[in-house]
Amino acid sequence: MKTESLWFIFLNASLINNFVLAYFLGICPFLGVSGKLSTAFRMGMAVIFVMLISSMAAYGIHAFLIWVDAPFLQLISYIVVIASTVQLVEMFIKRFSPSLFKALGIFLPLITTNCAILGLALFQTNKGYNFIESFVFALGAGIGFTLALVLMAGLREKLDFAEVPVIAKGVALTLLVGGILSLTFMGFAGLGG
Amino acid sequence: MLFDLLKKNPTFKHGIHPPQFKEDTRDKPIRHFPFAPVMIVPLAQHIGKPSVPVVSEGQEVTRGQLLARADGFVSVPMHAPASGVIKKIGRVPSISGKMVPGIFLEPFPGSSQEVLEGKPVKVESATPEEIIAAIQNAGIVGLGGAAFPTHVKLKIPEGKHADTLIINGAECEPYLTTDHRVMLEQAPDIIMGVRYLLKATGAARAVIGIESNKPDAAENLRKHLPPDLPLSVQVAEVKYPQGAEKMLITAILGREVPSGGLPIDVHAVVVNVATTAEIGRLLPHGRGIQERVITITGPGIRKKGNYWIPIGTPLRYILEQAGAEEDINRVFMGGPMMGTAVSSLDIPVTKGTSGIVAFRDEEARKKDQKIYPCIHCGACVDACPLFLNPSRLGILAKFKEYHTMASDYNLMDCFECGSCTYVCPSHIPLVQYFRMSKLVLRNEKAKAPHV
Amino acid sequence: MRNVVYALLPIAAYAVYTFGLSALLLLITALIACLLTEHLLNHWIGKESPLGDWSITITALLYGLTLPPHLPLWMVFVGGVIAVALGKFIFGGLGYNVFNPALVGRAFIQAAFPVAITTWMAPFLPDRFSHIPSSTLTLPFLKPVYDITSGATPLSLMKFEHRATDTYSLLMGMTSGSTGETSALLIALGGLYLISRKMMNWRIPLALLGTVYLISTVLHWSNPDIYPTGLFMLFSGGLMLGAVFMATDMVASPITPLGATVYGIIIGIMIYVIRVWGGLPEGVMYAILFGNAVSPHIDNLIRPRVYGTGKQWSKS
Amino acid sequence: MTEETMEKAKTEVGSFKMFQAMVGIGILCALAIVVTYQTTLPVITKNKAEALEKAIYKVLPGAQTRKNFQWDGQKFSEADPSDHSLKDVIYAGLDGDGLLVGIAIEARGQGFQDAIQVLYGFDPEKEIIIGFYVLDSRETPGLGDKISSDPGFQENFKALAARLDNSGKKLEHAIQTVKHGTKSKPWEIDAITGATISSKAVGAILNHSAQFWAPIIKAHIDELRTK
Amino acid sequence: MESKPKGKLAAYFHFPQGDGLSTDEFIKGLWRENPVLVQVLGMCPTLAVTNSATNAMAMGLATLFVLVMSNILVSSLRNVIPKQVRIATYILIIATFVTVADYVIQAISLDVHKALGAFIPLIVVNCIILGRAEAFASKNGVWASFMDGLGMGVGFTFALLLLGFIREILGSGSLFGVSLFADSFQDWVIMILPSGGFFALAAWLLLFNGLKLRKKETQPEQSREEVLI
Ligand SMILES: Cc1cc2nc3c(=O)[nH]c(=O)nc-3n(C[C@H](O)[C@H](O)[C@H](O)COP(=O)(O)O)c2cc1C
Ligand SMILES: Cc1cc2nc3c(=O)[nH]c(=O)nc-3n(C[C@H](O)[C@H](O)[C@H](O)COP(=O)(O)O)c2cc1C
Ligand SMILES: Cc1cc2nc3c(=O)[nH]c(=O)nc-3n(C[C@H](O)[C@H](O)[C@H](O)COP(=O)(O)O)c2cc1C
Ligand SMILES: Cc1cc2nc3c(=O)[nH]c(=O)nc-3n(C[C@H](O)[C@H](O)[C@H](O)CO)c2cc1C
Ligand code: SF4
Ligand code: SF4
Ligand code: SF4
Ligand code: SF4
Ligand code: FES
Repeated sequence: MKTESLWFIFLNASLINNFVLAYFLGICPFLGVSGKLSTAFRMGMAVIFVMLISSMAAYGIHAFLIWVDAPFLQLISYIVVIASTVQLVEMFIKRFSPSLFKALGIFLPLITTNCAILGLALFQTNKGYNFIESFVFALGAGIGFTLALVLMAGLREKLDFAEVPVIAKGVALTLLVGGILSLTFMGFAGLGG
Repeated sequence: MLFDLLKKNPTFKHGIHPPQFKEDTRDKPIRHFPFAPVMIVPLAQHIGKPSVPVVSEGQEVTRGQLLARADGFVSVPMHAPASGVIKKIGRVPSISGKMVPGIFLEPFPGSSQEVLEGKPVKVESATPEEIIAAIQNAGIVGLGGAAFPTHVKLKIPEGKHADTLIINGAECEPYLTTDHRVMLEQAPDIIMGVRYLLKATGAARAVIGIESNKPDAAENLRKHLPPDLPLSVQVAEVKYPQGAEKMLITAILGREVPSGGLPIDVHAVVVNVATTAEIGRLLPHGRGIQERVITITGPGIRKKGNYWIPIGTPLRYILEQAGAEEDINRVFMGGPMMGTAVSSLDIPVTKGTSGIVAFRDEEARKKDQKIYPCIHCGACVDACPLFLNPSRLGILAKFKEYHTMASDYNLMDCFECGSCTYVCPSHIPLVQYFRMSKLVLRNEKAKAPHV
Repeated sequence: MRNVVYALLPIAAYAVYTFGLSALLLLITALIACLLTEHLLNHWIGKESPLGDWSITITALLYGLTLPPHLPLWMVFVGGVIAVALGKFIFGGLGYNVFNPALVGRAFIQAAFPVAITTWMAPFLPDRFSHIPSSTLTLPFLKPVYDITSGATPLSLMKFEHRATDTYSLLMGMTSGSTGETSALLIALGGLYLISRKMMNWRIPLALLGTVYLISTVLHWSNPDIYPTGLFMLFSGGLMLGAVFMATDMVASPITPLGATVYGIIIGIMIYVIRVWGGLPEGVMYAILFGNAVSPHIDNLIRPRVYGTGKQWSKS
Repeated sequence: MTEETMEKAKTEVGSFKMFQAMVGIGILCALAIVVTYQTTLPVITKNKAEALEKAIYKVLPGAQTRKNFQWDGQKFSEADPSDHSLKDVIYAGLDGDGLLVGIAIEARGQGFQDAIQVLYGFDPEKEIIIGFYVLDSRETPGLGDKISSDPGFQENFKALAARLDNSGKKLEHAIQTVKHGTKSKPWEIDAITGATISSKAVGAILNHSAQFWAPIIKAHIDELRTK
Repeated sequence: MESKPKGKLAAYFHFPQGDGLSTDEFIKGLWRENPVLVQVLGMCPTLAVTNSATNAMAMGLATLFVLVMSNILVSSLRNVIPKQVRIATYILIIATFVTVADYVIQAISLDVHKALGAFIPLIVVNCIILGRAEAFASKNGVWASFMDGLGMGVGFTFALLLLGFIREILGSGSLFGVSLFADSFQDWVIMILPSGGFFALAAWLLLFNGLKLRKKETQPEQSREEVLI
């Protein structure tokens, strides 16, 4: 019995329930790496990439844990396997595409232990998505994350040249803009339903 | 002719339409101006190296006599604007507010003021090099405002060539009618000047570009066009800054001068009409430049008009003679768009001064309106003839991001036409910001150790 | 900017005529809330009071005009404070607001009090000038109680019952809806006035309305049973008010002509998507806020080619 | 030796020691997890079963016990009630006498904000839906979340028609949500004012699910009635 | 081991050494080095689960538990764990305690577990915990690490509760599920929506910024900006 189409899974993860703006996953990069557009964009690309990898890894682990009947190892194995997979991929990229590594590489180790990645793995398991669905879910989540980060970065670059009152400078301003963005994304509610 | 009426005059994109205010003086023939009791001759009235004095204090000089020689190629000599005695060689006040090297000259009262003749250069026989040297010796600089030594411009660099000589008679600046009068009264001089220039540059043809608000000037020049000269008159749309050489080139030739490049990169040389007339007048007699036509106008002037004014005449004297109102509080050297508001009346007119515009209280007050923050209305973007983003540049300037301005937003391309400032509803003095930003960057570059 | 106020006044007057005393009180409250907040906040940080530049009056009027007419006044007040404090002051005041302040205020109210802001009153009630609806005067922090005939907006009729309203009623403001959105005709006239005074970038409304009209006409033609007509889409809901007065807030929109056009198209598409495929009957507010968020990127990506640059003119 | 190299020598440990430490800690951790898991598992299983049963009894008034059945595409087979990982499971609710009261079915679909997960009771005898319970939703509090609390809305599911048509392959009338106050047919759901979207979502979820399950359950009712 | 440096300044800039029975390790996490309000760490759980005081409390306590336990274990094993694998080991230890907490909460209340959703397992990646393990527990004794974990955990819980309080009171008109006002109270739904989380946290930060600015009023402008988060 399936009622969620792939299209809807994608829309849901990217817009309606945007990982950052509705689920509050990956807030740290959202606050920390959204200062400059170029960085934000590369970070977003790296996140999409890592999300796809971890989604596939998590799918495999979950199947394996069901098979050996050890659900209690879920969390530990997710974090360990995701971290090491990303590490491997990082080494691989470093070896075969130094330019790609330069663009994404520095972000990879940082992202690995961020809640958006682990959250993605946990959500796809909780929602019982199959392999394809998981993949689409990860893609949507990554694109949604990038969208939020890039929109935020554009706004912050603009606000760098604004006479922001002293009291609101820094994280507070970023949070307020995040709140308004989150309000904006509420407009997507019910899409694809 | 009917066909001409249907055809739209060529022009460039963007730009503005400020009110012209030319009615007051455009019908006033050029008249001579009396000599001031003291003349002030700065040694650097042009872009480039200052000239070097060849006279000494107390020496008597004749009008047109060499006062200072050129110091190198990018420099021009200075000639005596009047017969008189050298009072002092020292520092003289300048428009920038700083004291600069210069000469004080006291004209002999009541002298006939005959102009000294030099070695004539005949257009038929002279080589391009000789013409260029003669232009330098005549002390000629761009009279269009920039005061760039004209001979430098005419020396076509190795590997480049000029195909069109554009004579700039646009005079898009409000209030000014100098070039207009020159085109009405000195057509033969202009034609003669074109002959010299064509020969010097090797250009195949010459075009006189005139804004359509001066039909009489175009008519007059067309009447004088000699059949043997590849010279034509092109009427262009009335739009500021049509007279900027880049815009004129675009209007007439449809070419764009590359960013950071010069007109010669698109095979054009642009010379102002008054400069051309001066060349045509001085070279056949081997004379040096000692006076120029200046429009004196504005609401603060009673005897508005166009005058031959000896170079070095102090501003205060000019205003006295022209009957300035008591309450003038803002005087522009040049037009109100490109010109500079003077901070002192003790400065002299120089070779680059094309107009003097004096405003009274009310007009000035309108200009000093409160500055609001940029509201992104886009008016400046729509006005900038170079397609820059003055709004962003202005914000960056406010936050002192000068390097970003230059690297990401082409600050250095801005030619300070002031169109953006003119249209800004928030009264942001954008062009001032840009001038200052460029200055900061230039100083920084000068200070940086050479690599 | 005073011109914008002039353009809004007829709309406000007609709103009061349509919805009566409650609309009048609502607009007054919105003005008081916004002006007071602006004044006090600027006073607090030692800035000169900016009421003289009229921008906050525009914000207040627009904010008021986007609310349902009998919204409790205390909610109107809260939203007004938020509009100014969160939508404008926190970014540095005039010229720096990255979002449209009026819409920030409305979006806040819509998320905070979703029931109240989706309850509509019928237009032209006979006792509208003698009776103040009980909901209008609800005490602060209390839920409104409604004692008047409620109405359904043309868009919710379309979304939930699939009934289209005729164009004449939409143009003349015979429908229920937000205080100032009902008469498409007056709004369009106000827009033309502003365009004629060069106070407005006409490309934005043109691109926006054109996009909505084009998409809806094509889809209506492909399946008239599901998709409403272009004219219905144009004149219903807050589209006109948003396209003419709110998407055009230049502070939060792109600066170049092409950028403005792209911005209008993006907002237009998003409005159509939310209205037709989304959960909510109306999406103008969200679409414009989204457009505001995208506009720095539009300005970054769409820049006019600087004179003398580009392949053709590069110095070689 | 410089201080730096000394420092290095001190921290440089053999891979064996690293391995040793990791394994040691790994064992410690495994121990902690397994112990916790074993001690909490019975409680958690009981809690979960209770929660589910509570929901089942809510949507199947009169039921006192339940049996899980798994559908494998061909037939129903009884499933382990404590195994929560199985798919396509439905719950048969039995009364005190062991007679079938109805079938509880889980269904899920897009609501206003996120997926809504519901459990509903289907009476195969009368071909009506007899109960409805929201297992999980993220609908707007105060608006969409009324689908789980609004008493008027619950009224809809006392006897919501889900009758099969003559072919027995699909419902005779699709279950449909109508605007508040306009319900006139037994297969219609009366929406909640202000939460029309969520109400419609519920209708769509039920319709979608019932279109699938009702024919199967009707056809295989005997397999569910056995024993 | 050295004894702890004395003086206020030293307390700011040094991680205290030794097993001194000081309460300073505890106090600092509450306020001066509050992980959320001062260090702006662990933002995701802070925003995600504070739409009611109960959730905030549960999340806070679960994090507190993991923090304290992992601090204890890390500090007692600090001489055994080789430097190269320390991060991996910490993650292992933390993940273990999170799993434990996850099951315990499930056993206590399924409703709370459902409300917190995936955020219990996500404690694993909460940087506060790894941060304390790395910055404090790996260098200090068991008792000090215990106090540090307790202080940070309580500070975290405190910050979560601050948010949980305003969000639940305004958003649902209740506190810990107990209705505070009459039925006619109008809930501010936004406060329990995601955007409300952003706004509520921003509001607290603005308040703290304001307090700090007031304190530094006498100082010159640029250093005033520096004190802001
Ligand atoms: C530093 C400098 C060097 C220049 N060199 C040349 C040159 O080599 N050839 C030339 O034709 N013009 C040259 N120009 C003149 C410019 O093309 C231009 O005529 C002058 O800047 C005044 O133009 P404007 O009044 O439109 O600004 C030079 C100008 C400057 C400032
Ligand atoms: C904004 C702007 C406006 C100008 N307007 C005129 C003008 O109206 N007439 C003119 O002769 N030169 C004008 N110039 C100067 C020309 O660009 C150019 O320097 C000049 O025509 C060259 O002739 P010259 O060197 O003989 O002065 C303008 C320059 C700028 C930057
Ligand atoms: C912030 C916000 C949240 C909303 N949440 C829901 C919701 O959870 N469920 C729902 O059906 N509609 C929700 N709505 C939609 C409106 O209430 C919508 O207008 C209503 O469903 C239309 O129903 P009506 O025609 O009965 O008023 C929400 C609207 C807003 C602005
Ligand atoms: C055509 C036009 C539309 C405007 N629309 C808005 C608007 O939607 N919201 C608003 O707060 N201000 C609006 N303003 C006013 C002004 O831009 C606004 O108050 C500033 O953005 C506040 O900083 C508008 C102004 C103009 C000229
Ligand atoms: S990924 Fe790392 S560097 Fe990037 S924001 Fe998160 S914690 Fe910071
Ligand atoms: S002054 Fe510079 S930026 Fe302004 S319009 Fe002229 S060229 Fe453009
Ligand atoms: S004209 Fe002035 S206010 Fe308008 S965009 Fe340009 S700088 Fe800003
Ligand atoms: S978990 Fe990581 S990303 Fe999140 S707050 Fe902590 S350090 Fe930052
Ligand atoms: S807590 Fe750091 S990304 Fe979520």
